[in-house]
This record gives sequence, C-alpha cells and structure tokens, in this order.
Amino acid sequence: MAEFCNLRDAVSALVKDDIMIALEGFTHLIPTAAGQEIIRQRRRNLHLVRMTPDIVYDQMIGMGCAKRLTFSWGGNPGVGSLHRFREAIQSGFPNHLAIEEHSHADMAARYQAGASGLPFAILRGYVGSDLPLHNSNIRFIDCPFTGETLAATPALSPDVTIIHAQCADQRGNVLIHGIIGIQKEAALAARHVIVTVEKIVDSLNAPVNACILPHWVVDYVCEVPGGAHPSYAHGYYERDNAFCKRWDGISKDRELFLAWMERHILNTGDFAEFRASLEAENHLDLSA
Amino acid sequence: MAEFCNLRDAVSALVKDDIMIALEGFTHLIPTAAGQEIIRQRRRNLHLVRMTPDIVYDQMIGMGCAKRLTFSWGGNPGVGSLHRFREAIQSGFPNHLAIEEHSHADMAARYQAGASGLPFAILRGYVGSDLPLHNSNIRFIDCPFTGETLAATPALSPDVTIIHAQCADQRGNVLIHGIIGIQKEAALAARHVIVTVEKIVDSLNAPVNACILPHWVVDYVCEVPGGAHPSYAHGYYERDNAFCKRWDGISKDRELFLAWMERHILNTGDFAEFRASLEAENHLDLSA
Amino acid sequence: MSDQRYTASEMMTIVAARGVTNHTVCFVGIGIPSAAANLARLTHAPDVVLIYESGTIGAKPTVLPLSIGDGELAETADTVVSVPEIFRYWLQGGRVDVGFLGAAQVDKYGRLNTTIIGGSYEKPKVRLPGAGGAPEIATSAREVWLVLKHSKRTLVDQLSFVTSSGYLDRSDSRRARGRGRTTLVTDLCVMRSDPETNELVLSALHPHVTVEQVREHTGWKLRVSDELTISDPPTENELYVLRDLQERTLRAHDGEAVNE
Amino acid sequence: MSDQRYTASEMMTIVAARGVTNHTVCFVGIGIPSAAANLARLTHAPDVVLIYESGTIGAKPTVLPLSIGDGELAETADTVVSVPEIFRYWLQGGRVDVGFLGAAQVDKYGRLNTTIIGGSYEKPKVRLPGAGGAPEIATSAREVWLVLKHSKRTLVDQLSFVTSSGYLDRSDSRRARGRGRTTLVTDLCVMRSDPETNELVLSALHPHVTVEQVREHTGWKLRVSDELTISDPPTENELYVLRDLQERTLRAHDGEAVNE
Repeated sequence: MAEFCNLRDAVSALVKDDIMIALEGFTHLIPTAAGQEIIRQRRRNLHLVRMTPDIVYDQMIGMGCAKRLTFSWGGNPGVGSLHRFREAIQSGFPNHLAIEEHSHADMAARYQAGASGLPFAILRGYVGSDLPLHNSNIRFIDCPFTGETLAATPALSPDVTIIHAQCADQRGNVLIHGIIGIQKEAALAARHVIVTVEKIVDSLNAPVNACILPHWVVDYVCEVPGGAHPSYAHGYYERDNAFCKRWDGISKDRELFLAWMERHILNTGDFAEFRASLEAENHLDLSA
Repeated sequence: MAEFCNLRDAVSALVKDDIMIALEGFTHLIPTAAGQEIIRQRRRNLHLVRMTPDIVYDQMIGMGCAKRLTFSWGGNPGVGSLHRFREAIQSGFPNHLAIEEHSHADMAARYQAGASGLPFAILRGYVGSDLPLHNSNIRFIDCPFTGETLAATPALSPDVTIIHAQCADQRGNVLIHGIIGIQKEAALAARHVIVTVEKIVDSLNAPVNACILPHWVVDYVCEVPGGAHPSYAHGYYERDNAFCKRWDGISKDRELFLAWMERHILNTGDFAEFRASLEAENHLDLSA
Repeated sequence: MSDQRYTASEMMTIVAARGVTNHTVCFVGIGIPSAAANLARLTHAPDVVLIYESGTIGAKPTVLPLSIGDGELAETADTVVSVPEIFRYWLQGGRVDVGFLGAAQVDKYGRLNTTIIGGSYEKPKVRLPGAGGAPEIATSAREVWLVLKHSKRTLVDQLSFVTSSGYLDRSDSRRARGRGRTTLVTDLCVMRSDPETNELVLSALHPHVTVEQVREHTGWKLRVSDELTISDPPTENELYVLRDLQERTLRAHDGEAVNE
Repeated sequence: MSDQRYTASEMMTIVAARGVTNHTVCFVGIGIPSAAANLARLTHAPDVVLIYESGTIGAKPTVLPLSIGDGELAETADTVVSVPEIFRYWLQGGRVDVGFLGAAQVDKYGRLNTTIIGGSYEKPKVRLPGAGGAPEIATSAREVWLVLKHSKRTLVDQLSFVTSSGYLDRSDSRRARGRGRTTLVTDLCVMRSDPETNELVLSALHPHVTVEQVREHTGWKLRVSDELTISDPPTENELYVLRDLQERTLRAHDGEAVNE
C-alpha cells in the first residue's frame, strides 16, 4: 500500500547502508532528487544498480556512497565521460568501486527476470565479447530443443528501487509516460519501491493500456516537482542540457566537485533548497 | 510494408494448406471474419494455434480445416463446451485432430520467445501436472545460477498470424486497445501477418505508449467492420452473448452445424454477406 | 437444508467471499469464483484487488463478467496489461495472494482436473476445455481457494487427469516454488488443507449440514478437523448484495439477448 | 583534402547516410550515426525506420537528439515501447536491418571496444562508458555500419578490450546467430568486410584521399579491394540538408543553454 510522505522520510525508512539499490531512468525521468537525498543522508557501501549511470550516480559515487556498481553504460549523455565514475575505477577515489558490467539487453532481461519471479533470463548475447571473461554472472546455457547456446544471466532483485514518474493519484497509483525505459520492471523486481512524482493529481486520466504502477506495489510516493532535473519529465519540463555540460567541468576536479556537493547538496535540506541554491549561483554568475 | 486489400485476397495470398497459423484474440477482438474466410477457401491440414480456441476455431475444426491444434483452453466463454472441438477429439469427426496442449502462461511465453527471436522460454510451470507426460514440447531445465528446475518450452513461430484490431492509419500502422491479449506477440512471432480492422482512419491519435503494430511488420491490412463478431471490439461494439449461446445449439448437432455453415458461410461471398445472411435468419425467426 | 432464506449455492458463494481479506490481491477465475470475489469487494473488502487473466488489474465490474475478458473488466480496471505480462510480472512475479479457481474435478489434495473425464488422454470419453491459467496459479499464488458444487463426481478419489497441482512431489532436487495452503468451498462445507500432509480436512459445515451428508457426497475417505465449526448463515446484507449483483448481471446480459 | 566546399567530417556523415536504403529499419546510436541516419531520412530515404534503444520506433526528429532518449524522439515516433521490449521483440527479434554504431576503437574485423583503453580490465588507464546496446546489435542486426574518425588510435591492430563482436569464433557447437556484413565509414574512406574472412577491406576512397593516406592512419595491414572506387563528393542538396539539420540542432540545444 502506497504511503505519501516527504522524500527525506521515505529514503530514511528504506535506504540503509549495504543494500542493493536501483535508481532507474533511461535518460528520461531520472530520480535525481532521491539520489541526492541519499547523499545527504550519508549512506555508505551501497550496491548501486543502473543500466545507464549518469550525473546522479557520478555524484553518489564521488561522495562515497557506493561500494559496487552494476551497470551497462556509464556516461553523461550528449556530453561525455563521468569523471567521478572514472576516477573511482581508475584510482579508487574516494574508495574502491567494484564493478559488474553487462550489456543493455542483458540488464533489461535481468530486471525482467526479477519482475517475473524467475531466477535467470536468457538472451542472444555477448557472442565473441570479452565481457563474460570478467563477469561470472554471464554464463551460457543450451536450448533443450534446438541445442543452440544462449547467454544466461541472473535475475536482478534490488532491495529498493527508486523511480521518478509524472504523477500519482490520491491512492498512489503511478503513471509513467513517454520514454518509459526499464522503470516498471525495475520497480516490480524490487522488494521495496519509492516513487517520486512531479505532481499528485485527483485522477490519472490514463489511457487504458498506459504504463501504470498500481498503488499496492509501491511503498512510498513523494511529490518532488522537478525531481528529475537535469533530465526531463515529458509533459512537465525539458532537459537542462546546459547543466549537463556544466557538470563536466564541476566533476572533472575533485576539490571543485566536493565543494559543489557541499554547497548545493550537503548544505541544503531538500531538493527544493538545492534548486534554490543552484538558482542563486546562476544569478551570481550572470550578474558577475 | 502493409498492403491494403480485401480479406479474400489477403487470405488467398498467405493462407495455404499445411501451414501453421494463429488467429489470436483473448475473448476480445477475435478475428472471426478471417477464420470464416479460410473456411470459405476450403483450406486443409492447417496447424491451428491459439491460446483460447472458441467459436471460430470450432467452425474451422468442424469444417475439416485443421489437422492439428496447439492450445491452452478450448471453450465457448460464458457458455460451455465447444462441440465440434470435442467431437473431433472424442470421435475423430470430421477428421483426426492431433492436439498439443499447454497452459496459458506457457503459451504466452512461447509467443514471447517467438517474438523475441529466442528458441525457447522458461517459466515456473506445470509443477505436479500430468501435461508434460503427454507433451514432449514441455521440458525442464536447471537454472545455471540457483540450480532450480524450471519448465522450458519451444518458441512459437506461426507461418501466418491473423489478428483483428480497432483501426489502422493510411500507412497501415495498427492500433490495438482495451484487452490487448497476446496479439502483439503473436504477430511479431509470425513470418507473415494479416490484420483485419474495424476502420481505416486518417490518424490513429494513439497515446505515446499504446499497443501499436508498425506498418512494416504487417503484410496485409483489411477493413472488415464487425469482423470480430460475436466477440467485441472495445469502442466499436459489444459482444453478442446471445449468439454465443445460440452457437451451443447449432454446434451440438453435426447435421445442423453443417447446414448452418453451408447456408451462412460457404454460400456467402464475404463477411458482410455472412452478416446479412444471419440477419435475414433472425428476422425470419422473429416473425415466425 | 431447511433454512429457506437462501440457497446452497448462495451459501457457497457467500462463504467463499468471506475468505477474501481486504487489501489482498486475487487472481480470479470466471463463474462462482468471480461472483465470490466481487461479492467480497462489494461488502467487507472494498480494497481487494481483482486480477483477471485477460490482463485487467484492479477490475471493479458493476455486473459479473460472462468471460474472462469482458469489456466491463477493462473499463473498470486500474490498468490493462498484455496476457504475457499478467502471467509473468503479476502471477509468476509472486504478487498474487489468492488464486480463486473452479474445476471439473478435485482430489483430496486439492489438485484439479480440467482436461478429460474418462477414457485415455488420447481418446477421452469427455474432453474438457483444458488447463488455462490454473497450473501456474496453483504454484504462484500464495493460497488457492477452490469453489465447486459438492458431489462424488466432482470431489473424487482419483482424478482422470492431474491438470493443475503445484505440489513439489515429483523430485526433491527441483527447488521450484511450491503450492500454498488450499481452501475448498462447496455448497455443503469448507475444507482446509492440513499444512503437513496437504490433505483437505473438513473444517466448517454450512448451517443444517451434517458430517454424514458431506461424507456421502465426497469421493475420498474424509478427515474431519478436531475444531470443526459451523459457518454463520448469510447476513441480510450479504444476501442483498449478492442478489442485487446477480440481478444486475442477468439484466445486463439478457438485455443483449433481447437485441439478438 | 583540397575541396573546400565541405569538411572531412561532413563527407563521412554523408557517405554513411548514402548507405541507408529507403524502407530499411535502422537501430541508431547517438552522435554521427544518428546524424547520418537522419540525413538519409531527410534526403533519399524518407521511409527509413529509425529505432533508438530508448524504445522509440519510427522516430522522425526535427533536430538531432543529444541523448538516446530525448523527448523529441518520443514525440515524433510511431510508438514508444519499453527498453526490454526494444531489445527483445525488435532487436533480438530480428527486425533490424542495419545497426548504426560508433566506437572508441575498432579492429580489422570491425569488432568494437567501448570499455577501456590501456591497463587491465580491473585497473584501466582510461575507463570508457561500456557496452550499452552494442554487443547484441552486433549479432542481431543484419548488417553493421560503423562510423568513426580515422586514426591509428581508433583503427587499431589490437583492441584493448573486445566489447562487441558478434562473430561465432569461440566454438563450433554454438549455433547462435552470427554477425552480418560490416561497413566502416571514416573521414577518409569506406571499408567493407570480406564475406569470407570478415576482414575489413578498403573499398572506396573519399575524393582527394590516397590509399597511402588511409594506410598511414590505419593500425593494421590494410587490404585494398580490387574494385576500389572513389565516392562521389557531397551534392549541394546533401550538404544543404546536413548543415540545415545541424544548425537547427545547435539552435535548439543552445536555446536551452541560454536559459540556464
């Protein structure tokens, strides 16, 4: 049964040190506010899971929240590298980051298996690739009918999945639309689910076959307008491409990164304050 | 690339004797008109596939179109048994009908595997059931990670799949909504696809995440208003429950069945004539 | 049955409905299971979540569906997903509390036959519709509730065919998910499975029904619970809501019959 | 390059675009592949179907997306499906004619590295983003088109890591689907894979480029086709449409930058 609360309480209730947690979003509807709240609550030793780790995972990794990352593509879309992610892998700063690396098709299949109550998934994957040499969670299995060899990978079942969606109704039913990515599967694969939404509405007015998470598969619904920034929320706001570019500069330098995180995240109480803090800086920059 | 034509030409181009063919629809949007056209063209030795064979499959089986049936539940929903289906299995009339029987979850997984280009699918299925004893297409496989034993079944890839949908646009993009059943998977699993629609429209005006078959996966689109009768088309017409009940009487008796099929299907040129023929009979009945 | 206020069939539906706890998720078969689940929704369990295998999640039909995929289910559902999704993400995903089923035959372990009666599988005397969703509902739902009319032809010692079981009795090495507790509701009584042996044990009689009557109509040697109880007769409200629902249903579906 | 009408990068994009046949289905990576595929759509291949791995099928963006999941793609698509569906039903389902990819490194078989440069996998000198969709695009698309800038650092003899291959070279018993023909378009030339050996062979030079120049910038001992041709220079229309697209794109994305 979905409970409504603020993001701080939801994160504090479910996100504990050492758990496996997925904050999913495929370039659209990325749950940035939730990731930043986890940083604020100084969680440690998390096993982070995500197909496409980007800025918010760069922030979490750079602030030392993660001991392990399971992923298939890590970058700042349209910009380039993730510097905190790279530095963690290349130099072990701020701590050693173990990685488990798959392809997109595989990660999607793993979430599907988790959502489907299956222990593993099969795919036509990795033919000729070196990835299986470095990942014992990629194995091979023979078809009992044709004898073909296929890749097999274990189901993903995060302790907690957090996603951001456009809206929820008064009961906590959640509507996701536009690029829906892997969010439904990531939520259904998890033991607990937090959903941040742009808006809580009286009625979803959803098309009959829309992508809906019923209230009874969601633990907490938190209204966090703008909570996907700098990514976008179809129907609400566009992506902040300029911020994505700025992130390249902020994150390239350890000290600059840490100072920025301190100022805008650790020293703010919630996402609204974070946005205000960013705004204030922008105005300073513009007037300077 | 979707071509527009009448149903007679579409069936005659793609439905040949001896092929494996699925006419799918899950109580909603059942492609009755297409099945009746196959009867009219006197196709033989078909391997019929469907999760829920109902009246139109009863008609095809009773008229001797089928040599084999792969299915998971055969009945006249809300009414009872399918008499032609039963007589074919129990007494071999009008011909021996080989059957291959699965569960719904399994059939759905088989279509998914077909649509996914995989040779097989896995499921938590058939624990303690006698079905695997009679069906060599149900096997078991061990998870390479947990050691659990799961059911495995081969992909379904019909030579032709026929479905009925609400509408198609001028390019042949097809929209299905309401209870969407297994239609998308059945279409994507097949080598060739025929779609009958209630209406060809200028624009689908479909929600962004609607169930759409793009024109380039469809061979033929045929406008056949009412083509799902006696099932229903969400947004167009309701189910004709009275006809479903009447079918019980018509189909119970071999001679009555054959006379009815002769009069209403073999002696009519297409679905519109069939509907007119039924109407005429109803008026006679009412005035009698 | 001497109480003329209600029929045995009404008692069966009402007792089955009482088993539905509010906020549970029920995977519902058509017929009496659907009537019972909706009666529960309209009385003590307004927040029960009804799933039909056609893909409708959270259906709240105002009249009972004639088929598993009536338009009424789609129109009143919270969302409608595809058939593969309903079986994979929702049933097999372990999200169903109660699977609500009927059957042609049931044995003392609550295993179901919906395949054939008599003869051999290849040449049956009577061919039934087949498995549908039941083999996997039997394993993936946390509990199974069965509703069927009591007779020696339906509660049998030996099934003609085991269509749906769910018990991990074939091999120890298979660590797949096993079947949860079973409750059988008939027009005479309620049986609950013994958690140790999985055997259905007579646990409650409908009012005015005797153990002897139940034994007489049961195909196996029946065990009776030490804590045998007698179910409460239908309340006025239960009867009113059930009859109202059934009348609405008849009117809706007959209306169509008149048009034909 | 002596013709000042166009840049080498424009030539690369235009030649890649020419490879896109009308009515084919392209699975498109971000960057130059996306520019080339959309240029084709806006010139000679109006009915090409563009699929992005974010789930957008039949996208017709008016400006080039910065990411694989821009709203522009969803808004202009025929339909938007989930990420698991795009990989399972559409890519693995065998419905993609051409996979259009970039990479950090490519070897003479057209195998790709997007994982690390230098060092070991555990302790790389440079960590790259990783596999993304490429390992399965390489096996499931009927053909692979690669677009990248020509240099000894990108066209290498030995990949630091084989991220994506698709060749069935590990085991004869594995009968999985193998990789189709590969075309590599760079800012100097076009290479096509030999159907027998899978080796990339120089098949066409861009205007004013010599075989020697190509050899000089290629990390492996280059084979040259017996039927080596010279690609036509960009037409006025190709250049006009490409520049127009890129200007529109810059304007759209700069517009947002100004707001920040």
